Amino acid sequence: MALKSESEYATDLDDGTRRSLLRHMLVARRIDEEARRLQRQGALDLWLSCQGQEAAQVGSALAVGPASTVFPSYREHAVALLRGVAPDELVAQWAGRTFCGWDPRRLRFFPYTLVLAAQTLHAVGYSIGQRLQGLEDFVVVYVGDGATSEGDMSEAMNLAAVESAAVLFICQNNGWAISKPAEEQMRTSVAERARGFGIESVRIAGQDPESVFSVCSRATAHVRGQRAPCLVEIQVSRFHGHSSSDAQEVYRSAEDIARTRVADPVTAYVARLSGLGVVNARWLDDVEAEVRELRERLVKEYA
Amino acid sequence: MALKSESEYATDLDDGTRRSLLRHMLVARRIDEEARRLQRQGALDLWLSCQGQEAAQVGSALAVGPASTVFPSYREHAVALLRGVAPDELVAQWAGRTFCGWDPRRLRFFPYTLVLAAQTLHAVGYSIGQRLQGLEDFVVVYVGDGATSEGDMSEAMNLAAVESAAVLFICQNNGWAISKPAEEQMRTSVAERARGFGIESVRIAGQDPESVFSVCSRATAHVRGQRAPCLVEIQVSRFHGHSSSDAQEVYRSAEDIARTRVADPVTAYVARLSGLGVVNARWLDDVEAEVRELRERLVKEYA
Amino acid sequence: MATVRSAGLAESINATLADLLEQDPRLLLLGEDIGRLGGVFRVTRGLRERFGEDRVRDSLLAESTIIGQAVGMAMSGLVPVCEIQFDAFTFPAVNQLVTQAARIGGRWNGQASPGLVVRIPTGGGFRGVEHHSESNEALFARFPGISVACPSTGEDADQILRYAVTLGSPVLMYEPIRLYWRRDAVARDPEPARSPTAARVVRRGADLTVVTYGAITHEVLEAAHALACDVDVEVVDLRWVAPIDMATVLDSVRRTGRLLVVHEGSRDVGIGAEIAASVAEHAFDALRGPVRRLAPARRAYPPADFEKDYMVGVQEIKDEVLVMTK
Amino acid sequence: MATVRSAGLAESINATLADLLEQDPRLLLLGEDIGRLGGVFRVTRGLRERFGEDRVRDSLLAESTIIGQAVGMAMSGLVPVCEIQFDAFTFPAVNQLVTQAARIGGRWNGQASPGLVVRIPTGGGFRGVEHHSESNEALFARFPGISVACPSTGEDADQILRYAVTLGSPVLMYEPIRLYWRRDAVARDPEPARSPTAARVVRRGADLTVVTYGAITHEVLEAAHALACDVDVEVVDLRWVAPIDMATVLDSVRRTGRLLVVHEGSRDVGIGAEIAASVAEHAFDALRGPVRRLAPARRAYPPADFEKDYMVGVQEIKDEVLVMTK
Ligand SMILES: Cc1ncc(C[n+]2csc(CCOP(=O)(O)OP(=O)(O)O)c2C)c(N)n1
Ligand SMILES: Cc1ncc(C[n+]2csc(CCOP(=O)(O)OP(=O)(O)O)c2C)c(N)n1
Ligand SMILES: [Mg+2]
Ligand SMILES: [Mg+2]
Repeated sequence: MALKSESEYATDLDDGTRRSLLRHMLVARRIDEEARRLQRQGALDLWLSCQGQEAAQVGSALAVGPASTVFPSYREHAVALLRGVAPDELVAQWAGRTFCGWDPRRLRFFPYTLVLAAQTLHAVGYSIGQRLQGLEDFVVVYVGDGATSEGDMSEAMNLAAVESAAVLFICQNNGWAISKPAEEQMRTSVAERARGFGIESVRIAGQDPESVFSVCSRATAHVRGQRAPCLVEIQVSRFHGHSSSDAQEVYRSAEDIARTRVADPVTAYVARLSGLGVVNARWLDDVEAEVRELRERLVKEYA
Repeated sequence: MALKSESEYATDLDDGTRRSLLRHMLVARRIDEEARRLQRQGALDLWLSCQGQEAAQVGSALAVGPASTVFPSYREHAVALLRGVAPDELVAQWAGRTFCGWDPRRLRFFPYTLVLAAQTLHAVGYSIGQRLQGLEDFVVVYVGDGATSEGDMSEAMNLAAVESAAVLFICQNNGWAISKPAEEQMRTSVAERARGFGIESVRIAGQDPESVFSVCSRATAHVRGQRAPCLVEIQVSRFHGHSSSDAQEVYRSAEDIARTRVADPVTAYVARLSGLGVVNARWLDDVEAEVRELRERLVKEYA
Repeated sequence: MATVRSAGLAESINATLADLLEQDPRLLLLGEDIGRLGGVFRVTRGLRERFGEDRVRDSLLAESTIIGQAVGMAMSGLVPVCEIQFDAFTFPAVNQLVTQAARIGGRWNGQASPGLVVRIPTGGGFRGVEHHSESNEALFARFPGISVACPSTGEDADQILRYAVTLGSPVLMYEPIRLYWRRDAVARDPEPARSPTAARVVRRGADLTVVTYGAITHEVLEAAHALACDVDVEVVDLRWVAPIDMATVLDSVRRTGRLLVVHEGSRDVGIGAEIAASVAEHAFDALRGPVRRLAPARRAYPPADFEKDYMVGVQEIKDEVLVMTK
Repeated sequence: MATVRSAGLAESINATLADLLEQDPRLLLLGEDIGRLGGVFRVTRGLRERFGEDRVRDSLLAESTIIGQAVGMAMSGLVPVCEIQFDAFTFPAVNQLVTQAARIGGRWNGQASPGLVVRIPTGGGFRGVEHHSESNEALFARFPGISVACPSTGEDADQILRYAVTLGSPVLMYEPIRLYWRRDAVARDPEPARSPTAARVVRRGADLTVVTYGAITHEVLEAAHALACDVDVEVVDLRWVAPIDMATVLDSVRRTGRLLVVHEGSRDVGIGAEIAASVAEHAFDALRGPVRRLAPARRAYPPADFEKDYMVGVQEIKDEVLVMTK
């Protein structure tokens, strides 16, 4: 199978899947909001918000399925929560309590890696290691646009291609590496670069969780079917600064920031599913109530 | 200009250029033979032969012109000699006398780099540095097929692409990195990989110095004209083991080695130019006499 | 305890860089986020606006690229002053630093003398997340061809930078993150260092020599002042850990007869080991007791909640001095 | 001087690797040219034929890939035994080794214990070209989470390897190139080391302790034998430089009262500094004179014609011992 462009994917998801996508996006958004608040109050030392990237994260994480092993970067909070990381486990490392607040083995969601791109080689090595032992070798690794400049990312793509490793690379291209725009980080795209190494790839917009889900489902099928790597580059928006220490107003125009906020994947998907009657106010209230409880527990633990 | 495939290049070189190509190839071959002999006699500690790669080296080195600055790897002896490195200067480092036997600045032929691919980043940085100072910024960097797996090579390609640096990458793909075949080092080709980074590239056979010359001339014109990087991957044969310490019979079939020797670019070009009447026995004798003197001086200095 | 107000380290380095850029057209800055943002610590703030994007260059996100490219630029005659975003992110550049930058001079038979400076924010004590609080200066101090500076004040950083850009071989300057904005400091002996590369006796004393460098020099001075009635501590601020000004250290130990080395980087095979070993060799007869080192044990810098236990504080320094002199 | 014949280091390691591959299906080998060729030093010769290309893997030509991939394999439950082709080519892998391999255990809160061994041919004395004769073990000895072994005999390498594959955290083993084929050695005291990680007193003596490790242990023993009539030298072969068995060292120095550290890696901020500093702290009262280190100065390993001046030889060791004991 060759990956097709986004528009060629029919998004014929069932309503259960759609609600699941939205639910995970809402949970991620609310927990992220709470974490930002906790950080401002001094309860967390640092927070790297995933706001604006929820559709990409939830769509991809749901598509790859629970049997996959995920090697995250450090901003995949929506993936973490979907995978079963509890909110208080998620923030523990940003509160300075531990280097990893959850059980990586049980959740098959490995610790965040703060040295950029180092995890890409681990992911490929892990997949090869699993295959050699006759175990499940499907691995998903997340990486940012900026991190792809590190030599390790290229080495990992070459290794995955040569070994035909069952690795799905997901690059969330949020347009920025702190203050460096992605256009100045590369001449082409991460997707084109992957093809240069012999890895099938596709580049898609990351506003709509359904198309992300569809593309990542097919990419998953490709990796599993061909036992060959694949890369999906998802264009997303970063709502806030790189981290809570970063004032993006210094290097990013007010219009650009405003534009980002307008294209909010969470509110857009709420509106869409509401419009389609897939969710209603009652359902949304239930989710918000569920989230409220999670937030309260988080606040009790940290504030 | 888009680089075309080899066959599309008319090889309408003048006879002076042709003789120059052959002369440099013959000198390189004979000096390399002498160095191998000196190594076997214990006068050199190590020798990495360039035999089989003379057409690629001479064709490219002549094409890029004397104003370019060359960052070699460690096997570009034919380039070195063409650039004006004297045979005794060339072997000095392999005899344990120095880390670099020639004057890199005067010859604009920089020292060999034994840590693979490290020089690729230097080359790009040098070109950017020259450009920033309004100086000649055309740079040629040589790299082997195996070395392209190192992260530095990918980083250098990305940097050159993003900065639109005037760097011509020349990858001599001799099919082997010591005992590892190039097909197992990569899934695609170095040329394809370069394109993934946004670098124009072409892959050519390296038997015929004229086509190498033509392609590299156009690549040079491209780099200079577009002020953008370019990569030429040249397929060559490695006649001997990786180095004088390496017995390639251990990992390479006898037929393969024999096949390599048959396709000798030096003897083929001698035959061709003789057949065309561009050179004659007298001319060849003169070259051999000249080379004999160089060899004698070399032997006197080292044996 | 007399404290003095001074410019923060960040402000001081910013002013020096501006001045150097002004004076020498060959100088340029190169690093992640140093341009538009002015650096994650804002040390280079305002410089891109003032000197343009060609000279204050937002690099690609790749440390090997930063150093490897700088090596090439240095060969072309420029003097790149690089920034690595945090100490731990120097590791992807170790190969370019150790096997390339440090060796160009020798490989070129002295014909090339790359002017190349790398500024590295270092050290802990600000509740940083994993990899953001390390002190790895000792790694590079081992390697020939690289000089390593560890200023503890803005004035020292200024002097070091001005010297480094003229040296013709790579210099790493480790800048303590927790000094970037600190404005008050324990007063120091006014006598300046003998040379840009010399250590400096920042407090004269008779009973015991503490050799230290970098941010923790401040804690050492605080401890020395606090103990002043009981023990007269001499404090040597090395300023450079490679090469080390052993003459100043030996001279001090010969006067006091006791040596304590204090540093923030971990103890084993560290700068303190080198100092202690050299003193135990060259000033053995002057020693009135064991030489001692006070530095974190050989374990990873912990999560923020535990950094207090990891780091050496004023109290530990005082305790150690008292043990050694009682 | 009694010399004994033994298997060369290469042969011994080859046999141990074969045995380990035989016994533990989780074990695999990974490195450049280790399969088809059997390694540039032929240490893994025949193993690919015997155990197949899945378990004796010719890696890509990228050291960060070797270690990074091995980290992932270790997470999957395998025990990769990697080879780096020459010591200096470890540098591109420093980031994966120090910030990743060494820290997995801590980062996973002890839930992962990567079994990961890296074999590194090291040292000079064979007229190698640039970058082929280095001794960089001290670099890694600083870092927590990594153990560093430096065997001087085939038996030690065997014991170290068997221990290393069970440790559950990364072990680097530095294999002296010039011992790969050496078959004769000065006889050693028969008493074995107390444990796989302990140092070993390879020659009992009363007058002076020489602490050493790796290939140069042979020169030290030769010097000790040559001096036997004048000075009774005790020789401690560390075997591991991280962690260091200081108990054995201190015990020896307390008996002899004198310490000389000899190593092939360069002196500054090296293993000798750590040993000397620890002894000057913990056995100060036992010392009858200055502790001394004998190791190359802080300069690049030179071209082959000059390596004799760079390396420490038997004569220098003898001279040093005599100076210290006269
Ligand atoms: C090796 C390394 N260099 C630098 C950093 C500092 N740093 C942390 S995140 C970041 C930007 C990463 O950008 P990108 O990969 O696009 O991910 P994003 O933060 O946008 O999700 C930088 C420079 C680091 N963590 N590791
Ligand atoms: C970083 C590094 N790793 C390993 C080596 C050892 N080594 C030297 S040459 C070589 C093979 C290089 O192959 P290739 O790049 O194809 O060049 P060729 O020798 O074929 O010209 C290897 C593995 C090295 N010199 N540097
Ligand atoms: Mg980004
Ligand atoms: Mg090759």
